[in-house]
Amino acid sequence: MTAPTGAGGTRTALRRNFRRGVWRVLRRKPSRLLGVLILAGFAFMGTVGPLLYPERLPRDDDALYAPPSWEHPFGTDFEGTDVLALVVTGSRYVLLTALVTAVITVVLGTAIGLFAGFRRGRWDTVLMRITDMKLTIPGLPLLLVLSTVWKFESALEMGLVLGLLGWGGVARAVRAQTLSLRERGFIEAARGLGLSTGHIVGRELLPSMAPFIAMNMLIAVTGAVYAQVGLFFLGVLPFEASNWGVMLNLSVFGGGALTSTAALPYMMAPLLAVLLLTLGIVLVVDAMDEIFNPRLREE
Amino acid sequence: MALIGARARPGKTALARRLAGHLARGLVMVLVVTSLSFVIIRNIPGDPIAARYEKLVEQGMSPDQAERATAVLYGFMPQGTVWEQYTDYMAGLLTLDLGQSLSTPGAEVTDMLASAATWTVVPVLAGTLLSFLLGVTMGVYAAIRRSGRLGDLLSISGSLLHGVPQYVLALLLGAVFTTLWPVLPSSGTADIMIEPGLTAEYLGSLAQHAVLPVLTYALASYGGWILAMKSSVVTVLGDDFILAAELRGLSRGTVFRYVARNAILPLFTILALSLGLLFGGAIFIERIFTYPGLGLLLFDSIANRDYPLMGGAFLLITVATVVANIVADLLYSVIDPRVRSGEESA
Amino acid sequence: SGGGAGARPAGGGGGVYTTIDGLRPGIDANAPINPYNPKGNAFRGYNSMWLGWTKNHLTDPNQFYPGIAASWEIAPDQSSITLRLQPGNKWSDGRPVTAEDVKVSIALAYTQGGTAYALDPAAAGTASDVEVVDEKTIKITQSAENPSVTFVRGVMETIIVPAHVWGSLLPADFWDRLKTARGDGADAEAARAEITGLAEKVIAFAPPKDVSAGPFVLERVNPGEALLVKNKHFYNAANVAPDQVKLLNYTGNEQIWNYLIAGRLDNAPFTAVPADVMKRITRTPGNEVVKGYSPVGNALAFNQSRKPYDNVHVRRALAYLIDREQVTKVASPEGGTASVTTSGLHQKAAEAWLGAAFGALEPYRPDPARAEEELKAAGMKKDGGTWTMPDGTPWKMTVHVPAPFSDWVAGAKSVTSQLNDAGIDAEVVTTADYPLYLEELAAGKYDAGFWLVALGPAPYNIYQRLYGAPNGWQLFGGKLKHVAPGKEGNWMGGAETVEVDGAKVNPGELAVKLNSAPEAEQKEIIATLAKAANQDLPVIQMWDYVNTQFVNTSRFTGFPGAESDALRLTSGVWLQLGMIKKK
Amino acid sequence: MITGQGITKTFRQRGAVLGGREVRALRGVDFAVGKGGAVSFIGESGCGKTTLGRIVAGLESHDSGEIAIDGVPMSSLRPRARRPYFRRIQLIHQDPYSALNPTRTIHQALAAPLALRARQTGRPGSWIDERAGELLGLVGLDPGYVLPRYPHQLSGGMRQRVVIARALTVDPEMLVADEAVSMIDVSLRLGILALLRDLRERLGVSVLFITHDVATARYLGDDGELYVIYRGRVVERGPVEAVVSGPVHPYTQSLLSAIPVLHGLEEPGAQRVVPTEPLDEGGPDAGCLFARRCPFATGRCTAEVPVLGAAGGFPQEHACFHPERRSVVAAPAGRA
Amino acid sequence: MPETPPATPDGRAPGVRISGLSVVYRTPAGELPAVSGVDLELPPGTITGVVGESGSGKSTLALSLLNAVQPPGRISAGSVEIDGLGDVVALRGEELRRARGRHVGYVFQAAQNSLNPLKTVGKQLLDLGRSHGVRDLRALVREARELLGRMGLDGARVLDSCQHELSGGMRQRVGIMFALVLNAHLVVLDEPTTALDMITQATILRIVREVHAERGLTTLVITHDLGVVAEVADRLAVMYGGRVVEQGPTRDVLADPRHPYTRGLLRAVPRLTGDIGEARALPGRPPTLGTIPADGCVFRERCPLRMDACETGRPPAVAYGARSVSCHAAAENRAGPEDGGPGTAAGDRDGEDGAEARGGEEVAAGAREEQA
Ligand SMILES: Nc1ncnc2c1ncn2[C@@H]1O[C@H](COP(=O)(O)OP(=O)(O)OP(=O)(O)O)[C@@H](O)[C@H]1O
Ligand SMILES: Nc1ncnc2c1ncn2[C@@H]1O[C@H](COP(=O)(O)OP(=O)(O)OP(=O)(O)O)[C@@H](O)[C@H]1O
Ligand SMILES: [Mg+2]
Ligand SMILES: [Mg+2]
Ligand code: NI
Repeated sequence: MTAPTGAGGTRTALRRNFRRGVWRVLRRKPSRLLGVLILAGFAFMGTVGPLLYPERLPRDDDALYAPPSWEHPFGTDFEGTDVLALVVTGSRYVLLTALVTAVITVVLGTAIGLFAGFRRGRWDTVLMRITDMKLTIPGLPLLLVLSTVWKFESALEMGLVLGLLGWGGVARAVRAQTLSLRERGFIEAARGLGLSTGHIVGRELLPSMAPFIAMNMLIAVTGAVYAQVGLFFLGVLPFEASNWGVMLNLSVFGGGALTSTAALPYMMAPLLAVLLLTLGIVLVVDAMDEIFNPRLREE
Repeated sequence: MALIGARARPGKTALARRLAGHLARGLVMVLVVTSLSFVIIRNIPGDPIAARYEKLVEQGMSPDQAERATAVLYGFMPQGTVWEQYTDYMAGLLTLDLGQSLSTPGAEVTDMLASAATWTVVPVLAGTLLSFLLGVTMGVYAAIRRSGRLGDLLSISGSLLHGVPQYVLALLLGAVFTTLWPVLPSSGTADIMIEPGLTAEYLGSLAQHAVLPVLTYALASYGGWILAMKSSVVTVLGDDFILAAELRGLSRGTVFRYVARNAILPLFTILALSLGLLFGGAIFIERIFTYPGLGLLLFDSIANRDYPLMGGAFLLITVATVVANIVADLLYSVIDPRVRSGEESA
Repeated sequence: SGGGAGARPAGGGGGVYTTIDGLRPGIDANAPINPYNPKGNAFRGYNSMWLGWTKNHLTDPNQFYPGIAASWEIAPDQSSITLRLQPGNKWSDGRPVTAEDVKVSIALAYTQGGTAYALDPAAAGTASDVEVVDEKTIKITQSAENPSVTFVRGVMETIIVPAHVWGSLLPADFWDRLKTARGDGADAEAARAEITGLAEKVIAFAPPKDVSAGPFVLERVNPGEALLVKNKHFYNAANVAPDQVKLLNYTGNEQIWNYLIAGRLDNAPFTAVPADVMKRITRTPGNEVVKGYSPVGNALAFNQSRKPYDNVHVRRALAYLIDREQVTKVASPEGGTASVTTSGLHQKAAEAWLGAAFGALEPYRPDPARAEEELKAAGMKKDGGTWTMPDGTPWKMTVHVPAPFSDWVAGAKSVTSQLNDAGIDAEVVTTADYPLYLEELAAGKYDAGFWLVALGPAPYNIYQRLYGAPNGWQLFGGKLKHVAPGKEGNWMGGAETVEVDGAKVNPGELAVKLNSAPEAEQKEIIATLAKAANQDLPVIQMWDYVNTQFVNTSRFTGFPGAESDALRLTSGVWLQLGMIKKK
Repeated sequence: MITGQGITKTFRQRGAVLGGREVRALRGVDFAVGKGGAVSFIGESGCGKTTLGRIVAGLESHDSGEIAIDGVPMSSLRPRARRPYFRRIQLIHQDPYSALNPTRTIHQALAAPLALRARQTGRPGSWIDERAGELLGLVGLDPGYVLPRYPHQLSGGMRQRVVIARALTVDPEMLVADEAVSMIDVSLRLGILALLRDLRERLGVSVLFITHDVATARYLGDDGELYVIYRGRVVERGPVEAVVSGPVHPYTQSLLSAIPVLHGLEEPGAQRVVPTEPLDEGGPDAGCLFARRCPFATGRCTAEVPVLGAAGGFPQEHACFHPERRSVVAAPAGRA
Repeated sequence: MPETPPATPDGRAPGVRISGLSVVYRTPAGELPAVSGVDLELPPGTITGVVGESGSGKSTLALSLLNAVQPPGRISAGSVEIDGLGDVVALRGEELRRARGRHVGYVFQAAQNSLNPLKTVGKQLLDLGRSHGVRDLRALVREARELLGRMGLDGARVLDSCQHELSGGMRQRVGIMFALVLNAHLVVLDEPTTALDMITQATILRIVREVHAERGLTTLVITHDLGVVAEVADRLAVMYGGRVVEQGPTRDVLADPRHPYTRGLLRAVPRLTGDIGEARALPGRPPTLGTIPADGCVFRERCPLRMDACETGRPPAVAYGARSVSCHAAAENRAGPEDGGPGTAAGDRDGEDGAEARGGEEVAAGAREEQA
């Protein structure tokens, strides 16, 4: 029997095909390539970016709210610190928290959705009632209230709370997917063959939903950035000079950026960062849509 | 329809049954969520009176005066044990009495909510409808041109607007229209110099001040509509009955109406749901444009530890969401004959 | 002593005067015309009157402009005050303003509680007897039990409402019940409960129309504004320039900025303004910025229960390291001036009280070398450019501020940045909102945090911030005791006694004395306390607030100038005193 | 040996609290499938065929009646204990595409149940690949080609063979084939039927075959039995050839009449009966369920319930008061 | 009656001549032909059946008759001449739309879903009437009711029902009603009975025949089921890989299939009578759009009679009386039906792998696939 080696060989070939397919999908629309580049840029910024600057960013005591210049492309902040440096050094925290949030949201949502959809019956009813309830409780106000009780000191904690609040949507979607996959013969067949639930969920259901989950994950990242930067912007989370939301808050409520131009660059920099990140994610999700579509994978 | 004899459809009773079930479940949901929020609200640390004292003092009031001004508040604080407060609160709910505000003592919470609601509901409704109409139209266009440049651009911009947080849009619009090119007011509901009344001047000012909030809201939700409509239209276009209609030689207009009506159906549900969310969703916009709606009221009530007001706002939001859910479901069953007959109820 | 208003006939009049009531954001058209109601549509100085208007005096809190009272006599020991009402003053419905109105108003004030009219017999500076001498004269006597210099001020700041509108709210036997309430025992309890029980009724009371003894009467209120018209029965009506006053509603500072930039406000009271916005405001023709004394300061307060802030050398070192000029420039360039010393007083008041002695206070100019000495004296170690605790463990200082106060946040950031430069690991931590901040600060959860000080004008109040309840001194029934740090609200955790000029003093005792001491003794006490504060540094004073008012001279003139003692009074008071003239 | 006795199943529409609709899918079905036997169920859409198949495969519960496997009544066992029994009955799905996980290669699809099997029987890991190849060979596929592929890279016929091979991993005693060939291209359909017949002959696997295409039932083998089911009741049963060549129940006759005639090759049966009334699930439950559509019904048919039995001396059992052989099946043109 | 459009100048069933028709679909791999070079004639008044396996291009062909091939497909060559209409391929816009429904009735492949789910049948009927400018809508409704009654339905009730209230068989009949109600005389039925059960299928087929005869139609029935064609059609065309490989009168083709594919297919159809041992599946797998050979005979991969000529030359359609066959081998053996049969040929070619003879066909296919 030569099957295993043959299998292995073909599998690498398949992987190569898949990579080629990805490349083709990306190339077909240059915008998608742009999306990948943007995300890569942010990844670079989050990992290497902060290393480019000293741990304590220099200040220029005499150039508060300096206008943009070669030296300070986005001007300086209230204290005379380069705004670009703040955005770059702040990206790590923002992205890390967003990632943690997204992971927790998706893991929790997937687990609950899978469980409810797979078990069905009473468990499903109970879990979905809870989900409904969760979706009924207003999220942002609840966060505002929570932030008075809970200090979001670490990125992990922050992600945990945002994740705990955010899994509802994912759970619903995953449940729906699970229910529809469940109707597919292969899950039933696996049960008929006596395969363990662990196997069915881990090996049969999850891989089928992987693209869906991956996409949800990316979308959850945007959601997490949204929520997190937003909370900082509202000023309910502990101060972090380089946090994008804090920058927005101080520029608008401290610097009067919506009235006068001095603090405008200070506001625009984080704003553009969020915008660009969203754009990158949107473009990549668009590409993923196509990459993971099995029909398009075939050719 | 005169040409084709109308036949009484079974469904009235089914609809009523559905409604009753929904109402019961909604009531339970409201009770649970209200109790939960009561527990949470009462456990927020921070003394509203001490904070008000310090604020007044910071504004330059002398300590004596500030003390006098805050002493008044003790009478408005909820009395008794937490359990008593809870039962009081729930009993109040039955009579729609939400109590009096702490931060503006003497004001009925219901009145405050009502007056703030105007400033939220009108602009958000306007924004939603605007974006709905625009998004749906563009969504159809994006679906028809989905393989072209323009369709691509439409859907990418839709996704982008959908993904970008509201406050980013609000700040960007603010930066452009109030700072760089100051043609629009950045805060408030109307020019405070203009006497309110049914005058053209005042209404014009109202409209002018509403432009940014409405525009932000419209832009932020527009993306969602365009995406939803596009995918809905694409699905319907792929449905066999559309091809069948074309092959029967139905006029373009009729085919378009078939597509549009079938595609827009699921969107009405989302519309109803999103209208339910509007009671709590505008915190960012209202904070940025200092627009005195429900979001800002809620934000301030939390900052001032105005327990009754907070409770009232939470209740309003919850009820709105629950009601919107019910309406969405009923709406769906009224406009979709498939659901009406109970075929897809399982 | 007493004073009269300048009664020169006004040159021309009329017009609409547009301003903002800084005390009342969010004018509510449905609120009652009720000065006791925080939301009420009674606007101080316009249609709501006090007996007198407190002058913005640096040292003497007992100086007033005339209000309902035309003149007043204060007994030398401040045990009583006799008020003579404005002779020709009438309510806007034409009835005269009488001593009976004042008496009823005082009764109403008792239901609300407050300094001069406390039901608690042990409270300091309370009125014990109210006597109508004649129709225009009334005498109020201070309770002898616990006399206080704040009594006079408390009386003068009494809101006066017409008895023929409000009298019905009071029970006929009110004054008897009050006597009982100021006694002891169960009877007194019941009476007290009865009187406080009236409070809500009073707050909720809604007179059908405005009856004002002030220069203006409320014409109407709508969501955007309150419109007031001149009260022709007002005693000084001839000198009140405008015919109408518009008080604009506002929901945020940005709105005020924009109206100022547009030059549409005749006056706007103090609002925080970013530097760039300030520039744009001043560019508008007619706009002027008037700055004056504001008895409030901002300080970095320490929790001395926490190491190493218990060590005065560490606090001094920090004072040497923080360049307060820079902090002020970053945090509040328009609204504050950097504090020179930590006297516990606003610098202007400090100069007035201390005179030459002020110059002798250590100014803690930025001096890294001195700071290093102090830190070494405290046993702190420097390890590779970073300071550590004496035992070598890391020293991380957290500076707390409430997140919604962006100027404080900026200031705190500047402080930590400067400390970072000096090798001290410091970090700003914000708290979600102010109520939470205050609670946690009081619970001793912070190393150090921003805190308002110098809350004048009364010296007693000023030093209560540093050597009062937050620092462990509590007044119980006239008896002072000092509680241990971390207990019963003592979050500052300072020592009970400090050494000043070689003598041990108890600053808490001294601070309490300020309440009753005559002026000369007050001066001495303040000198001691200022010295104690400046060397012991329970807080480091960061900046002193400036009262920044905006006026526009293109329609009206005669606004108070810089440092005027009328600056902290409302436009309404300026108008009723006849200061403002039509251009 | 698997037997069923009096199996009933009623579906209730969930959700509606009051007056939910009920569908009586099975109304007391008896059957027996011996080792290596072939039993086919035919009937119109909605007659309860799939329901029966799923109940037999242990994927659905039934309301009353008893399923016995090798004489062990399943109702006497706790659900967990039933599993090993039902594992010996494998369901082959109608749609071979959805029956295979599109994200897993054929190798993975086969290895998972085989690994379980290896663990249960203490075989070495190398046995898994060996056995996978063996099984694919058994269903006529080239393991080298098929194993590394994903389902979408195989044709419908190949996929269905893989599904069968996968069912064989657990050494089943019975395959339940629910419309197993209806989604497969005509040119490949016979291959699968032949494979099933072959498995019966060589491995002794019995087959429960569900179809509405009577002709396919013949291809499972000469010794097959045919059950004709109508609205949850068996109306005729007997050896395939006997029923096909001489149906006695009018319903069976209708079904057989409905089979298109290959004009040119065949001539239609002389007595074709095609009912015009559609099937009504909610119709009255009294008497013979087919009576309303039956051209030969009499008063008795609507009043009395006919019982399945051998009355009339036919080789098959039937449930009709007026059994009569009719010539409905098309005959080859040459002989007509 | 609604005013009757003249189906043809003389009011009779129209004839249709498809010639050289090619339809291509744009795919990532370029434009691939789903129908290539099809010549087919539908004589007036006949029922023509087209059979072929899934993906052989039947629906595409049917849609071409209305010039309604959906993007990304397009008709790349050829013409479809319909009496009274001319070349449909050249029709555009309104002209084309009016032809649909009025001249050519189309019964959809998935008639189950060919109705607007939100509207009652009656309302959709009125839409149809208005779209085609029918003035007397009452008469149209009456006509529809009659047609439905003719097909064994309660017309009034059906017109007042929504799609979901009708069963599959009823929907299919409603579909036929829509195709006929405007008096079209050319009717195309694409898989009219797929997904229906046997009895319903028989009913529908009977209706098709009866209506065809009564109204004097020209009918095209598309199906993958040989039995269906054999049951209703006068003429039969067999499609494979986008080409018509054999066509002729149904009886003749079935009795004496000439093309090896027709022969194999016939052999592979399970039957109620006869020796089951003789039946045999075709080896290999049907081609998909991407695997249809561009050149030569499309069937050669699975053909027992494959020869060198099959690799390159496209087999020409050779006429045998009323029939035509496109096969090199058949052209060589003009003399008569070949004996041996495809079954034996296939049997010879399997089996090196030790697989079962009957199971081995796909092995061979697989092996070839791998070389490709
Ligand atoms: N899960 C279910 N819930 C409710 N009703 C069901 C369910 N499954 C089947 N039914 C109903 O039970 C009856 C029998 O269904 P079943 O699927 O067994 O029929 P079938 O003979 O397999 O039909 P087909 O030939 O269409 O596959 C039908 O009326 C069907 O609607
Ligand atoms: N929109 C499309 N895009 C690409 N290829 C298509 C499209 N529609 C059909 N095809 C391809 O064209 C070929 C012919 O399709 P067609 O639908 O005509 O086949 P068919 O014979 O009707 O099949 P079936 O029996 O499955 O209905 C198939 O290979 C199919 O994959
Ligand atoms: Mg079935
Ligand atoms: Mg087709
Ligand atoms: Ni290949």
